Amino acid sequence: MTLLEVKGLKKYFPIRKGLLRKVVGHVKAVDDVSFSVKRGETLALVGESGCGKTTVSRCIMRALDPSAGEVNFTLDGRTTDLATLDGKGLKPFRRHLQMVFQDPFSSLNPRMMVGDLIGEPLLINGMSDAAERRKRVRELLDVVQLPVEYMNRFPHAFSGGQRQRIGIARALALNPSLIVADEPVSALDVSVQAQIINLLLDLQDQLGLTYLFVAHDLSVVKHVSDRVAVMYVGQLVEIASTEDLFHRPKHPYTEALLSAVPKPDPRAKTERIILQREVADAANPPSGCAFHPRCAHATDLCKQQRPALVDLGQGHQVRCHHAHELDLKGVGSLA
Amino acid sequence: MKKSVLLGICASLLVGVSAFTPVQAQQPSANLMASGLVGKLEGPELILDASKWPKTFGEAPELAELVKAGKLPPVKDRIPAEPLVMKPLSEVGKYGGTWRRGFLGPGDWENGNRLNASDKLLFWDPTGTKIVPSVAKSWEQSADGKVIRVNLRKGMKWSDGAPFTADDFVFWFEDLYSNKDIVSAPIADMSPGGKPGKVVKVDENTVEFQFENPHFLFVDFLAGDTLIGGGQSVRQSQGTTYGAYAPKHYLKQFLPKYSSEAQVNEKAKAEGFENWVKMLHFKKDWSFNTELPTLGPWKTTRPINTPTWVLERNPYYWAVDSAGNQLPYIDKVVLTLAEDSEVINLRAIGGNYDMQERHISLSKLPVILENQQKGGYKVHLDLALHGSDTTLFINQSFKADPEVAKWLTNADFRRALSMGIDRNQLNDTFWLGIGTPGSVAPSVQMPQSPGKEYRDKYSTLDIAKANQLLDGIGLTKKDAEGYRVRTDNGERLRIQVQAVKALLPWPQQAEMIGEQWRKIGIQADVREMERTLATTRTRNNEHQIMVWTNGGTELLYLFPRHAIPVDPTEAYMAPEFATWYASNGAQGRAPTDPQMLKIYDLFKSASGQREAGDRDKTAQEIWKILVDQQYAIGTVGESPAQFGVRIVSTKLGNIPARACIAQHCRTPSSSHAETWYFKQ
Amino acid sequence: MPQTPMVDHPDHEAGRSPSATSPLLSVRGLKTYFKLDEGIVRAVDGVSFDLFAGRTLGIVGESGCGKSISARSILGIVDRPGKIEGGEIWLQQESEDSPAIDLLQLPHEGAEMRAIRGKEIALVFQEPMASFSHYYTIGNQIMEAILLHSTASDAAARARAIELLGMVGVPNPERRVDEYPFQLSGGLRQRVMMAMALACDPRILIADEPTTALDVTTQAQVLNLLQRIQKERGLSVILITHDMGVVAEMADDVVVMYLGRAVEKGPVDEIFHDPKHPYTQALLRSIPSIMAKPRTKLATIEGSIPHPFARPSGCPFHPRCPDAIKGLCDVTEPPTHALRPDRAVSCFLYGDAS
Amino acid sequence: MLAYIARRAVLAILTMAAISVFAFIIIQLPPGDFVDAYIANLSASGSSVSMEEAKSLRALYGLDQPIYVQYMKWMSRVLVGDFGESMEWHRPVAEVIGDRLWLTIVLSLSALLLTWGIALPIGIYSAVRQYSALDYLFTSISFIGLAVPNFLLALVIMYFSFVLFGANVGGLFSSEFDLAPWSVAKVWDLVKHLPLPAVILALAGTAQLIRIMRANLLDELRKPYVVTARAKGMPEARVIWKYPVRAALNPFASTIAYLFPYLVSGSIIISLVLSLPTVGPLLLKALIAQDMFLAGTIVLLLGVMTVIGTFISDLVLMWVDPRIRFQMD
Repeated sequence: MTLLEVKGLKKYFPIRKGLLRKVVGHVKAVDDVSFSVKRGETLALVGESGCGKTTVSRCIMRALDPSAGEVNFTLDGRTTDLATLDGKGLKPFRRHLQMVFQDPFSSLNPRMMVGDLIGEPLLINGMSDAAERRKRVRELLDVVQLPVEYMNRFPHAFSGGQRQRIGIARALALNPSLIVADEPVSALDVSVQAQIINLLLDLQDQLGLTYLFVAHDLSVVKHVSDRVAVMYVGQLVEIASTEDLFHRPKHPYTEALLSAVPKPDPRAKTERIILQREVADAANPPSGCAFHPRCAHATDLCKQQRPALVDLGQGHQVRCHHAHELDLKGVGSLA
Repeated sequence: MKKSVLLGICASLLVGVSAFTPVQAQQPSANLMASGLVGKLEGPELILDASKWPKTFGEAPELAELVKAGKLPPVKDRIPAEPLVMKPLSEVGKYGGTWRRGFLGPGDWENGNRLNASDKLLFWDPTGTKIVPSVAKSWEQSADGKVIRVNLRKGMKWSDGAPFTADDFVFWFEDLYSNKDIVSAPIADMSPGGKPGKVVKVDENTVEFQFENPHFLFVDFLAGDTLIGGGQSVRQSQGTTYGAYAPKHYLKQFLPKYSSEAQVNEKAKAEGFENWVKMLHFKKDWSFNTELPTLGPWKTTRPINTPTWVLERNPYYWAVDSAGNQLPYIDKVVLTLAEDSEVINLRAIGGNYDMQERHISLSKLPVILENQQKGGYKVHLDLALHGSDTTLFINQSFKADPEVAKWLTNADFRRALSMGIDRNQLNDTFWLGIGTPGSVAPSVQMPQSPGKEYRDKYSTLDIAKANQLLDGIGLTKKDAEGYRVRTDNGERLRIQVQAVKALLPWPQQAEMIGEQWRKIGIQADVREMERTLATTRTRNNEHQIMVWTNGGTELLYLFPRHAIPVDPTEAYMAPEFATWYASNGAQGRAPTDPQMLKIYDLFKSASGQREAGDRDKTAQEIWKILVDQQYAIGTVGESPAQFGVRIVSTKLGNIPARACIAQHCRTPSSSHAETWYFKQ
Repeated sequence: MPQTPMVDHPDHEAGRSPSATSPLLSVRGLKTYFKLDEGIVRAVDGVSFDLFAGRTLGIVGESGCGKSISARSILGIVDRPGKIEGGEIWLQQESEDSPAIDLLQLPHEGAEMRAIRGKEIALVFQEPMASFSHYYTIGNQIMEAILLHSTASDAAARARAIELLGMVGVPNPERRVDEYPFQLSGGLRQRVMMAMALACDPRILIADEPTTALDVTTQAQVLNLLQRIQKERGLSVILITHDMGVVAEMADDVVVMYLGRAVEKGPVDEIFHDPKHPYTQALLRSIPSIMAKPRTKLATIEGSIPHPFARPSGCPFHPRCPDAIKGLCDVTEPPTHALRPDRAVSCFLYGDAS
Repeated sequence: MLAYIARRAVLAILTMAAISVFAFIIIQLPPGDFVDAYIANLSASGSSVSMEEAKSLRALYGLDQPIYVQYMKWMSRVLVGDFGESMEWHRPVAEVIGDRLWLTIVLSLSALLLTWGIALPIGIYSAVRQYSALDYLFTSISFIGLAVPNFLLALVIMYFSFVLFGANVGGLFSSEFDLAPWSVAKVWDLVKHLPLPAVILALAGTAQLIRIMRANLLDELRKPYVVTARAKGMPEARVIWKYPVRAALNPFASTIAYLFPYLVSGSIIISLVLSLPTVGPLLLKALIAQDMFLAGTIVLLLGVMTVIGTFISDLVLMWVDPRIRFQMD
């Protein structure tokens, strides 16, 4: 059952120039992105910095207003297009959409105790009884595996991993349906990162959460997601189940991306595909396929015509003219 | 940062906290009185008997040089045949020197005007009680009081050497005063009973002021600081055109009548003025226009709107000393711009001024005294003649709050307020014990004084009596904190006292009075205000009680506005009544209070009383009513608070021990600065 | 001066045939402390390692382990209030005959030390954006090093800068040389950084998290470049990183650090395939792998890295160690136990104590 | 870049027009008008103005006309460079201000140079030698400097110079030169009088600037590019001067906007206390006296200086900061 469906989402930022600040062009940060997330699954949105993955998540959260497209959110069998709602209309949906940030504390009041921080969304959403609120905060701390005593401490006393647990507890406070996690582990040390990844996996199992997982670290993505969507210069280039995408990539960009990830094994001597040149400029994208200037397989067709996202079966969609012909290498499985 | 805060800090820094604490302040008071700081009222003596006049004349060396060079006529030709002869206070002085003084900029024009105030037709002797000749040689008043003849000095000349004659009076009257472009409406001084008078030339040296109604006060007006009698320096400057004469030979070039309107307007444009009227206002202003012929002892050589206002001797000045030396002795007066009165005080203490009384603050007296030796000066305390430096004017036409208005217009209420004030505490704290507590009535030295008992009536602390009066009028109920409550809604009766930080720290004083009133159960809300806001409020009849001085009231008829509500520009006692009175009933509101009406009647009748003694009696009657009714509550007066702390260089001679501090004395002019001189 | 027992003399037989018998750079018992109001932070606490000519030494560890401070200590550019409190840093002179010099015996600000900085040992480090000043062109900042260490003219230095930019793969070097750092992409900036470090043809390059801020594809480019340059110039590289993948791909030898101590060192293959220290073992297990089955949980290390002020007694890893021996690990700091000349571990599970 | 400058210039002109309206409204806001203030002033100093006088004065100064008429009249003159006549000074406003303007600029500029000359080296020293004994000393001194209002300092210095030396500190000229026309001797007299007020004016700013410079530089010193520079083997002094100091100075370019109006007004309070003939006290007096055109022109001047200052600070920033230069369009 689909929880979230993004359809034709676009977010353009105007470029202004000259005396009268005339709009002379647009940065197409997100250009016609469509995907859906089923209830209870994890969709990872991956890509390199500037590819538009964070913009997509912000548009879904309505921290940004989309330029075009639909953000259909299904709640209790009723589907609503969040993109069309104003601030007031959005309010009942806010509690069902929560976010986990890279560092939740940079945006939180350092003078509030952890208990109050976690309890804040409860209070805002009408749980005025303090005792009831404390009870819920205890439960939440328990869920994220933090000692209940931490309730009365201030944020600065916590390590990065503990902070992220508190951020997760806060996001969970209102029993949301969808959690948009924006690089939730990328600021953490390896040893702690594993703890949080495991926690996220456990919570999903326990609470039936749905994750939209925005990340650049493909190894992490491999561990947490059911499906993966790869973005390049504002567009989705490939979307498939994790297994398919990592092992049988159909887009040359995905292939390059996978090959570039350093493997923590000195014996795994995989050949790295080194992409030439730089990532295209979203303000001035190349004609045809945005990836063609860097693609080893590019043909004239790729230069002229923008490929459509085609379905190769089993929900494996790819935006490449030559998806059928190419034999691309994925990563090997662990024995 | 608010200026007042700054000044406060500055003052306390300089004076030390001691000056403000009553305990220690009492000590200097006794010492000061004994220390000879307050001397005897004295000054040069006028020699009116022509037979005693000198036959030969002396002049300043610099003028003698000019005479030698043929640039100036000899001194005997410059001095009138009938000069004003003055016997200097101590000795015949020496010529020379520059008198250094401080001023605050063009807004402080009175600073210089007052040095030049002998350009009035008549003036007062150094005690401030007797009218004496000045520009006019003598005067006569007709028996019916309708004609006043003024005799001018034969051969008297303007500062440029042109003859000063009756034509200059007629010119002023016909071409300036009567010209609606210049003076929009006739003035009360010239219109007894509302009927305009006129100025008539009898001969070259004789002028008559003729009226349809008796105008016995006119001689007083000519001697007073009034629109008609003020003199050229003050009354023809700063955009106004009064006085009684003007230099026709010079000013006529700026009037349309003597050429054409187009011509004078063109001239105005060429000189950068909008039109001829504006040009004229500039040209007749002695403080700006250095070319203007004047009559005072000094004339402006560097205008007031520069960092230094410089006055230099008038070579045609018409007064001589008893030895025949043309006055003034001092060559030059240099007034240096100070950005703030605090700076003037500092500089005075530093010995940078030769004589400064203006802007010197009484609160700095201890420091001033301490530095006498170092600064090379001597301090004189000149006590004023008016009754109350800090006066609570109780608005009799107030009506915004009927309950409050009811009490403000109740005589017993006012008497109780007055008796609830501890004037000794005020005196000790703010006047360093030097002032005299009392009512609004003037000093007993003044002929119009109603007597000592009226200095004290209802004006000494008597809490019991005050409470008794308040209970008696029905203000018996009190709230939990002991304040009396309103009779209409039972809430606390709050009386607003509006105070401006100007001459004295009035807001602080009002606060102290408010504290004192707690004992009689009256809540005073003191509102400190910026000056213009306060005056705007009073003009709109919005104030309940206004704190101001009653300075100038020592001669009631000459400057009545601080005593009774007759002039809407300053009518703290009753703005609406003043408007009513000034407009002859056309505007404003007539009082119903019989005592107030009686004051108006008495005031009006004075002009028709021939004998000065009778007019003084009338004034005494008015004062008796004023004190009895307590329309204005006096606190402490007869003090040196205003212009009364005089710092004089030890180098100067002929300095009076005490000078007259009063509006009509044009302090320090009645002490005749032209007879002062530098001993070395 | 405290001595660490690990490798008593630099001459040894290496496992993976080092190109030289004596190390180019030998760090012994390095201690760098920060004296703060709150207490002393022992950022580097007795670390020893060797860098051999033409090889890459990887220093890995999580935040606060002291790997960056070690690098800066070598260059003598530790920020106040940090101070090198002890140890030796022997640098083999250019000519084989000259004796090695102990950098710590040279005055920090002396001409000799400055001649070594940039000329002999160069630094490339993370945050390529912040590692440049925005007020000067990249050409200016590259030429600066050249002019500092040679007698080259401005024109020659500029030509050299352009050449270097070309070498590190910056397109249009003639144009780029006059651009400002903020006009370049992250990848290009890191290349420029590399060009700057190579300006004076150093023998040793310290790369402190050179790719941390970069995207994977860019990281791949930069790592490739680094390998190429090393090969071309016979550079010795100290690669500091927290990314086990990068270490596995780049390093010949590895030092694993934890809270200021080198807990284990050895050839890269052995570190990854035969880790000895419980921390190394746990760390490797907890790394998410791109080759993992989707949605598999990771092995974790209990707890978190202690705050530098709250450094545990004994072995700093003992509170998180599954094998910790009560009464020993929490009391006594384990000595470094040399398993072989090029292989050592600091743990009571090995050596005499076990 | 030209488009950017042109756009800023157009905005600046519009702002100035708006400022002229605001300036006029602001000086109209207090109750009463020049004549009221004038009467109040006189009656407090023992003189009098009658009703008749007041009325003719209002007509003379055009105060009987509606505000917008007064504004239009003023603006029509301002546009041709004539700022009207000061009611109190009876001189063209331009002249009244002009007298003081350059003295103000000389004073403010010397104070500024002094501030920078003292503060920047100390700030740099304090940052580079953080927590050294001298740093602690400078820090405590600058905290005192920040805490003590500088007018108080002026008063104290004035008081002590009087008590100890019997010297009178106020003013910018000795009395014998007050009147004198400009000459070498008069300039020398000014030079002799300048240091004290300049020092007093400079001190408070110095304390603040030391703190700002120190904080800015401390921030910059921690940045990686400093490490990069050190790693190149540059001598420490050159590292500091070329890199972090350069960066730490950058924020000061944006303070030009505030300095400009200060240059023409000077410090009002200090000028009052020390009786310095600068524009500041003139504004205060003009406001108290409700001398409309004078006050209006000074307020307008301050506004215009702010606008010009902002404009120049943008240009300077553009010049010193390549990032801004390249990201303008």
